[in-house]
Amino acid sequence: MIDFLYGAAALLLLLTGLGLARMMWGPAPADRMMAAQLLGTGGGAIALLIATASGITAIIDIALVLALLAAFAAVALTLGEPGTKQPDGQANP
Amino acid sequence: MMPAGYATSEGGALLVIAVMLPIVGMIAIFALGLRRAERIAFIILPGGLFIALAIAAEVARTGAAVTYVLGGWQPPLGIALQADGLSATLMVLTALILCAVGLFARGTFSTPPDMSEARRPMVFWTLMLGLWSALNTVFLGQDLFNLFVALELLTFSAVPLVCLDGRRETVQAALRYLLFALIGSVFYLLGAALLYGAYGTLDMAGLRLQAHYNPATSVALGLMIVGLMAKAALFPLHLWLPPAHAGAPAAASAVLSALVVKAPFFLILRLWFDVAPQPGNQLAAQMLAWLGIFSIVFCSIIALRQVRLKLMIAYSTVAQIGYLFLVFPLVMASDAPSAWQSIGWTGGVLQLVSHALAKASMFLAAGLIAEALGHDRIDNLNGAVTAVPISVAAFGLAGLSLMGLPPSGGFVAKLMLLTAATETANWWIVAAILVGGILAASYVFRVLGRAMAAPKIGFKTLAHIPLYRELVVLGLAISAVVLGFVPLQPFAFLGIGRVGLP
Amino acid sequence: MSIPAASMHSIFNHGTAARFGAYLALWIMLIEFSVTNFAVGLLAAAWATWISVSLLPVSNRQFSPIGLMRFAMRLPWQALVAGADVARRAIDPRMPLQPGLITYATRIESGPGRDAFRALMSLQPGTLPASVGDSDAMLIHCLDTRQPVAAQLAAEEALFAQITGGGRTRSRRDD
Amino acid sequence: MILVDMFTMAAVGAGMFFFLAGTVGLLRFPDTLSRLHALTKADNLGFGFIVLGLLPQSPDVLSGLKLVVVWLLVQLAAATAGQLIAQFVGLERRRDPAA
Amino acid sequence: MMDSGLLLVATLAFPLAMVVACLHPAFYARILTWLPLAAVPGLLAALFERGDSIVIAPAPLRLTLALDEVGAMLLGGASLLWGAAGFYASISMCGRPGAGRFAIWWLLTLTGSLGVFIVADMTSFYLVFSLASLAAYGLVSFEGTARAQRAGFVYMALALLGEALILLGFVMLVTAAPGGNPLIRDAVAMLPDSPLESPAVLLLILGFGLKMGLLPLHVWMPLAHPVAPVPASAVLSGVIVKAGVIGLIRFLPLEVPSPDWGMALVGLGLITAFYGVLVGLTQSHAKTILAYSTVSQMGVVAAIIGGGMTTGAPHTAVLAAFYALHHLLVKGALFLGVGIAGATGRRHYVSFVLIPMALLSLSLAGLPFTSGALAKLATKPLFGDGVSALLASLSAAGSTMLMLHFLGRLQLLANDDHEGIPQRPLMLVWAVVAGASFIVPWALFANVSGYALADAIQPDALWAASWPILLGATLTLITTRFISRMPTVPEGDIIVVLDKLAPLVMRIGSGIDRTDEVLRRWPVASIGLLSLAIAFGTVLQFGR
Amino acid sequence: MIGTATVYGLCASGLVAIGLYGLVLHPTPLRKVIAFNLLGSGTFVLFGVAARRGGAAGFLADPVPQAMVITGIVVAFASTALAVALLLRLQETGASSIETTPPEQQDNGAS
Amino acid sequence: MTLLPDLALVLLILTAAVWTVAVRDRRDAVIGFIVVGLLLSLAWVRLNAVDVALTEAAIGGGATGLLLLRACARLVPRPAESVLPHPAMWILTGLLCSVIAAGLAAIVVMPVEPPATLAPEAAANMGELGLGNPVTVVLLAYRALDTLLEKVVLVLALIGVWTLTPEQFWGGAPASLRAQQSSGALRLLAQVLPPVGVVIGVYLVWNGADHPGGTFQGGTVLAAMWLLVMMADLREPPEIRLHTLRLLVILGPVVFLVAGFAGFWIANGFLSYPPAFAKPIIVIVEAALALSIAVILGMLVAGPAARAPR
Repeated sequence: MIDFLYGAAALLLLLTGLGLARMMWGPAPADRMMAAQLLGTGGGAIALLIATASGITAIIDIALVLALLAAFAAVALTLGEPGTKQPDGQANP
Repeated sequence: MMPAGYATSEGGALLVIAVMLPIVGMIAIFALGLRRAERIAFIILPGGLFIALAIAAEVARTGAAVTYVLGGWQPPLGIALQADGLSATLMVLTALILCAVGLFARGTFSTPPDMSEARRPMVFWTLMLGLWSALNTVFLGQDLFNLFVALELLTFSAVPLVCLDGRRETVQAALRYLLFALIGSVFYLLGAALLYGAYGTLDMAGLRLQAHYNPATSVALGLMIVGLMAKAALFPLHLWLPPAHAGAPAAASAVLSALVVKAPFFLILRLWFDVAPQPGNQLAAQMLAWLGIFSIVFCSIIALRQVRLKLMIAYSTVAQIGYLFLVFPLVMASDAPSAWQSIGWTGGVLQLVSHALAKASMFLAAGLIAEALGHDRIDNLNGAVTAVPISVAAFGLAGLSLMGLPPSGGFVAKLMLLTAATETANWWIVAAILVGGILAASYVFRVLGRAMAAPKIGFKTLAHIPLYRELVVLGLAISAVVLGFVPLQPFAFLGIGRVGLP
Repeated sequence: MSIPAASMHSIFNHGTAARFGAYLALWIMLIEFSVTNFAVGLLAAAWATWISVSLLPVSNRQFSPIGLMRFAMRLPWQALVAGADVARRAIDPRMPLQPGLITYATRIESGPGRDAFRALMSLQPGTLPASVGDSDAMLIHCLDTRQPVAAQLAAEEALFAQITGGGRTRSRRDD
Repeated sequence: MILVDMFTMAAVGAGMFFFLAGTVGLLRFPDTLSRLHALTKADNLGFGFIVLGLLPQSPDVLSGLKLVVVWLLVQLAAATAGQLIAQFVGLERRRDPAA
Repeated sequence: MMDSGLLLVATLAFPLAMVVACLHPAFYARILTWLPLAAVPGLLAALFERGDSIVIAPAPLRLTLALDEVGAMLLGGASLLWGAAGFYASISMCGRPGAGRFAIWWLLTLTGSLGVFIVADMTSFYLVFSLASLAAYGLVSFEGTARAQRAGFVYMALALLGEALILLGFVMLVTAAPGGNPLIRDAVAMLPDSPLESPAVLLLILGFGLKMGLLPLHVWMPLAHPVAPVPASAVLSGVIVKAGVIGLIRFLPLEVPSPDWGMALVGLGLITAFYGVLVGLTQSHAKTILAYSTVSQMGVVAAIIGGGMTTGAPHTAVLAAFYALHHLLVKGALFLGVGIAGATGRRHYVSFVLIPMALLSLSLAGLPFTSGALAKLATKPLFGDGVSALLASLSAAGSTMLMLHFLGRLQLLANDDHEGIPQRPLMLVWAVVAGASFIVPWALFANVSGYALADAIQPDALWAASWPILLGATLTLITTRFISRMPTVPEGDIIVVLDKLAPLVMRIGSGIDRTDEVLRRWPVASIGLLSLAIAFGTVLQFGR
Repeated sequence: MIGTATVYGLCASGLVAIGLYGLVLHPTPLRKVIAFNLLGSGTFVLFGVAARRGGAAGFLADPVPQAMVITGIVVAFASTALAVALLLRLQETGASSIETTPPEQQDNGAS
Repeated sequence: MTLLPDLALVLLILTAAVWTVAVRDRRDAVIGFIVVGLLLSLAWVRLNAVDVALTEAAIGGGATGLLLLRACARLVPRPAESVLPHPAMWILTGLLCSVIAAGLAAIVVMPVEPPATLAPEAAANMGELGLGNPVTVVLLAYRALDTLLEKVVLVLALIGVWTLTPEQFWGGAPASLRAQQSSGALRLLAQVLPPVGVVIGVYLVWNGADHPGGTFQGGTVLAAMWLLVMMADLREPPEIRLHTLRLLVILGPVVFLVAGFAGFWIANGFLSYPPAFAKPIIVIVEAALALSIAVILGMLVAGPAARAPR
């Protein structure tokens, strides 16, 4: 069982790793960001698998943090840019 | 694991206070900010000086290093602080210079009455105190990782000081400084990682017992020492220093040039003599010295060619740092029973101390000259002597030390280095010291000649400089000169608490 | 984090308690039980509730528990259908896609309710809200525009309205 | 026990499959928004299956619930991130129609 | 210790105290008035002090003073000239802008130049020597003209070079001696045992020789001496160069016969003596000619010392000092005389200027009954009977030619105002120095040389003194035409070659600037960092 | 036999090389900052390798290097924040690179 | 065989890292960096360093990514950056970097036997303190000085960032973090997630005493939640002159210092804890530190003040 879980983790790593191809091909930043999202989700899953396989429950916390912050990069991607409208008039130079 | 055998000694708590007191002050300013920055700083400054003196007195009294084991956890698991003669000397030096700079800056970094809090005072005083704590930790730390944190503390205090006035060049300089210092830090940390992997300890005493020549040690020391060189701005890694030190406010430049670049050198010294396997590697020592030689000659020439006074002084700093690196082969080749009983050791430390005093004085003097004249173009300094006579005199006295003319500390230092170089037949070093002296004299005289020339018609002093500020500058310069009266022999205090070489 | 005076009157009402309970439950799931752990958990949950209330004031509206339950049951199913749908299209060598944008006019008022609905839609099979603004006419990206997406969405919307007790969110921030 | 393990294997296997599908979709689908579907839906499902499969393996109920919490968070993240990225694509397109 | 050392201390402390007092504006305004007094303690010390080493300060300060016969002679002469020139300056400089600044440089230089005669330990010697050298920069470049600035630059460059040479020489001396700061005589006594003897002696000769203006390091002198104000020129040419003389006297192991070094020094000195004459003959400015004369005379002094060194003759130091004293006073008087000449109209020229100046000039050539004759007589034995003695005499002929040339150029300086006469105090001062230059050597002669005064007026002595002068005069008559058609050698002669190098130096300078700019580029510097790390690691691993 | 730790040790070396490369050659400050973070990560992994190899006494990994890495990560984050603030400020002053103009051309009075 | 996953992970990390450095667009580079961070947290798991993995997950994916993306957003658009200045230069640099890497690699593949470690010492002394997580013990007991100084570094970094405030804005609030377009999705996330994040953050801190986790991880999560709220425009960044803010920033260091100095009276000296109270003291210190870290990290990301104080 343990071997299976480790194997699954490894396989999952490869699968999500394939997502890196999308990161490289792009073309849009959004596409690249998707690769990061994929890794966030996949990484969480891998962590869960390893946690169960190894019996180190603390690794679940890693999945927890990854999941909690999974949307973060996507949010950050949409941060305001200079030149765009800034309601309080403090436009970035 | 060999027990390193640290034991908290009497008065060891002073070391903790030396590190923590400035932090307490810094935090107090940060929290209470609001107008009180200067007042708090002026409580901490004398306190810190007192602590430093007390530590030095304790070292002198017991004739042994003062030690403190934090939390009672023995290194290498825990961390120890230790003040030997050298550390104590440098701590007193630091305290003196910071107090002087504090006095100098009094009034220039105070909150204007119509504001509840202003940027410059708060930032300046907090960073000064942060810097002090960092320096003390560097001088006291016995653990390479602890020293890494201390170095970072130093960098984080120093970088914002560079761009205090927010002009483009200074921001640029600060960013360069930060990035280059960061590479230095990473190199240092890489070395620490390798050492830990090899020996399972980062405690210097423990490493000294275990370290032997193997690839891990060599690569680690190579990375660490070169990383520290980058932080010390040794030629050809000086890219960040001139603009950074020239752009900062005079009070900050003084501290940066006098003290901050000395900290990484101090660590190199410790790595070389306290960590590296003994007997040391002659060729590597020669390499360090050669970089020092290049630093001296090359940067002195560039200093001579500068148009602006502060840049000239900054380049002079790089050149003077070079002298420090001459120490390694001189000490190693000496036939003294241990490194610190050699004349080269004392000469190097003396050079460090006298340069610190002289350079602090010089930068402050340059600041006053610039304040009085409204600019610091060397070709236009005519009349400075009428505007700020004491500052010009201080500049001259400090220059005396840089040139290595008697009776200054710089002279004695150079004489000792020269003697050591002659004794060990390091003729290139001899030549570099002499040439460096000539070049230093040239750039100092260039400024003095200008400053003492008759003012142009219509010359007006822009700002009135309070007398006490000029006297502070003069005081620093005089102390640099007075240092010249230390005996021309290995100075026993500097050897206290150091372990003998095998 | 400074929390402005959130609607104080609502702090001890029903919704608040529910939230507090939820956060406490979360805490209990996270850490093994012991008295000290639980005590800290109370604090954590209280803090979380405070923040929650100040960020999203509790409305007076009643949620229909049954609706909520049904909804919660549907969620995994929805996820399964949606995932299977995408997987089918991805794995299929012919890749049966006809992506495109459609506009869907929602009747849910803008505010947390609509936001939640949009979030749910993005988990629905084949749909992904992509409109930039907050207008009633939502731009929906579909994997296959041949599907009756609008009807499906309308059904979902009705269901969603059910669980929120038919009421509409009143509290909203002006953007 | 074997039954439980088989369940785990099956569920994890299914999870892997959906991850595979998601990745394939991410790589194969022709445009950004379609790829986003693959990411938010297939991968989430895969994650859900893996959680499902691991549930019986967890030592106690609470740790199992913890896994569920993780899954819920992933759901929330996916729902939000999907929309945000979609909006981002829209914005970029509006700013630079050529892209 | 206190009562016997007081005057020696005052010699140094008094002028320094005056400098410090200048921080007070009221004193600063009137500093010029007090200038003549600065040298008084020195003069008194020379007259009344004599003794062994006096340790002035407790151990860390390490200032040791001593006044021996050599020191006393030179200190006395120097103080006299400083005082007189100071008086001259207090009158002639009065009211000029920057007079206060002049006074400060003056006092600092004075302190240093008197100090070299009385300090006995190495560090202090270096201190006062440097003080004299470097502070004199302020006197050289005082006028602020382009010419003065160039002279100042060259002076400074070479002075610093000299400092460096001397410092290294000292260090080599000290490495032989125990302790940090030995007395000069102890260090010198140890020298013959030192493995570094040869380089040490070479460096000292070069360093002090530079200060004396020995070929080829004399180039600064013809530039620097003429551009300064008259009183400053007088002390520069009269006193400051003697710092080199005292350096050679003090630091060379004169008691030990060392033929190699001795002959080398004789050769160098004589070549310098003739070279100074030759180049001086082509000069047209009176002060420049005097400067070359100084070069030439210092060559003679070097030759004297070298001669003594060859055989290890016992009185070399005193005799050399005696010759130096003679030159000190005469040259001081001559320079002051140039100032007098400039203030004197045609009418009084001959009586006020020409006659005394002629006497002074020819004294340098050894005119009988003048101090020059005494000096040459006293030092003659050091040259032995060989070629060098002949050459030494011939150099006197050369001096004659040079000084006649000088007298010829001097009249061009005469004041446009036909009736003009110099201010009386100036005349007085000049008269004092000129008089002293005659009287003092006579007073000391017997003591110093071991001859009786009567020996100096023996016919053969007179003849020995006269024939070079006659020869010189004859040669002058013969060659006047020829000399006037000779191309003028630029002041500082071989410096011109260096001038040619100036663009190259500038190019190197800007090249270094550019290199620095490149090195400070981010990628370059970081590549440097990487390479250094690699190199250092490699060296640590394999470089043992 | 190459162990897990060794594999990550090689990874660390690779990250160091990549980070250094970017730090040296990228002209814009932001990219340098990113490269610095890669470099830092490599360094931390090197500590991690030491930690993993040093697992003993019931610990899967030596806790001391782990603690150092955590401290290091905090410091690295602080550096990144400071560098980012500086480079944004630099942009506000109109410059975009850290290559300075020759000092002779700067002509403003000292502070 | 068992190394295969590790090799794959390393390969992925290095690929992503190379791409990060090589890609032309800076925003793409940041995304690449985030990916590297995520992969690295897995690597830390494989290195049995769960505490570090948590940190890396929180920092790499969260805080640093946000910081850098915000920087990208605020930098004026520039033409794509060419990476390679001059062939000779990049070849040389590549060569030098490879040599350094080779040196490191050479040392790494020659491990010392027995492995150098302090784990036994750490284990031997842990009993006194009653804490279960060795990393926390190292951070807050054995090497508490490092941790204390590192917190001071954070405060200094904050001061450094604030230094860059234009004079007239001193005391004001940092520039808004809001997204370029208000979005319901984001708003919902920012309303729902922060309480959950707070619970998790507290959990990480509290749990960190005995299990992997700790102040920094918890603090980072808290900071992330705060930043999320700011990005969703539910809250503005606070003005930097605010007294409460200042107090929160220094709370951690102050509590740490107080605990440290208290050691002079209640234990064996500075930063020493009496065995009976070690755990409560450490936990209190940790809690205060976590709060401070959250505030400092948030303010570090928010940047210098960009408008005058109201």
